[in-house]
Amino acid sequence: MSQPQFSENDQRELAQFLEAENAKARIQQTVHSLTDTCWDKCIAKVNNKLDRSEEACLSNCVERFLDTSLFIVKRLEDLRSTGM
Amino acid sequence: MSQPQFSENDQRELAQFLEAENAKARIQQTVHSLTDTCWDKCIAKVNNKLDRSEEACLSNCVERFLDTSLFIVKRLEDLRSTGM
Amino acid sequence: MSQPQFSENDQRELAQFLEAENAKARIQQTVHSLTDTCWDKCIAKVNNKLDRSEEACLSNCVERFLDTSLFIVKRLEDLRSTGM
Amino acid sequence: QVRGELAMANAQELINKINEKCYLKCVPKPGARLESGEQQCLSKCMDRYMEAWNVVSRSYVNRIQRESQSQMM
Amino acid sequence: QVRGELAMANAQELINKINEKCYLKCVPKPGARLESGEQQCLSKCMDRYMEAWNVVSRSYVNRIQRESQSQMM
Amino acid sequence: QVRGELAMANAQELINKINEKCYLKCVPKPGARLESGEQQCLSKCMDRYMEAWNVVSRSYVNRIQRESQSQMM
Repeated sequence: MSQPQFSENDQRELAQFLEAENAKARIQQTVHSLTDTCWDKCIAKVNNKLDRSEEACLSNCVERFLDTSLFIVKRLEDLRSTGM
Repeated sequence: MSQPQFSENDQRELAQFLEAENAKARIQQTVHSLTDTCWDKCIAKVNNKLDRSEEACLSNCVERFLDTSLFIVKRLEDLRSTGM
Repeated sequence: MSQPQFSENDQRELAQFLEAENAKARIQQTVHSLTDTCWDKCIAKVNNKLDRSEEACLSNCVERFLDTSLFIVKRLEDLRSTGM
Repeated sequence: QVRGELAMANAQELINKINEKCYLKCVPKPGARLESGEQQCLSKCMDRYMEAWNVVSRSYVNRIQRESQSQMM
Repeated sequence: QVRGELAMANAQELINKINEKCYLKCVPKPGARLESGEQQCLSKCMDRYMEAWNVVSRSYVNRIQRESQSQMM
Repeated sequence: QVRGELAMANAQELINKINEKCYLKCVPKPGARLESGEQQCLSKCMDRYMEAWNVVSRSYVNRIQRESQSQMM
């Protein structure tokens, strides 16, 4: 069995394509996990449509979860830099 | 170090054996996950024996969970084919 | 491309180092999982400090969880050896 | 082909999550068959879950874009 | 040897699940030692969990067989 | 370098757990911004979680050492 030959250019394009697909997969995985968390927080019972307050709750839930994440990371850095 | 030599026949049998073991592992993993879900749904307190209603609940829980799975897949396909 | 050459001694030290790091990673993973379980069991609301009873609960929670694990393994072995 | 596998994995994960969340909500006491009321609940729950997935996805992608823009300024 | 590893992985997963579920049910307030009442509860819970595992396993394998038969017809 | 990756993975896992547990406790109804009361709660919750992590870690390592000593006797 012989390996197919790729030019350097092909290889770079392939690497970029795979990197982009990887990024997409990571984003989708985060969306699945956020939907899981925010569904439990925002959807008490299943109606015929998402109402306005449920939709606002979902969107706020995502934003506040990411704020929380940034808040934690920033505070960890502050604690470390003040030598605790 | 030299690789051991296998005949084509040996290789086919090995592949079948590994495939069968893989299938067994997947089934066991599903059984673990279904037991987890259905334990929470059907067993409120721990008695000296599984009573009839708990056993029926466990078995129905498995069947209905799998029905739900088929229901979802079928409905997704319907939605796709009607172009939504 | 040529592989770097390691003496047998280097290889043994490297293997020991990796094994120790592996063990550390497993311990940290167990600590994460125990903290998850025992946080839910012992911390009802977030105060300005862990109080004595919360701290005792956390430490007992770890010990009893590990006792439970040993209890289960021992009982499984007993059941197997009496041929059930 | 990579793209196809990614879409498959994504659909499979969505199906698993809907199965888990909607079975919990719509079939509290599993009986001898999936009742029609349970099926209606599953249909609604499934639609809501996919809507929720879209809202979450939109919010998350917006946020990523905002953050990456503010970093470039 | 593959078979042995599979059996080991299966037993390990069962032990983990029993540990998680039965600790939650039987040791609500962990004290200085595992009390005899808690140990009795753990024994019962463990037996029930293994029975439940068997019921689920039987139902699942039956279902797979029924489905594969109906597909062949 | 292996050591660095291990420390990173450990910090990342700790951040994920704090995020999950403290968001649940401190932001029951997510609003248009992270309120200052919610931020105070997050700070406290984060400190408590790290203290809890340390208590658990100490207890677990103690236990492992006791067990390995009793096995050698």
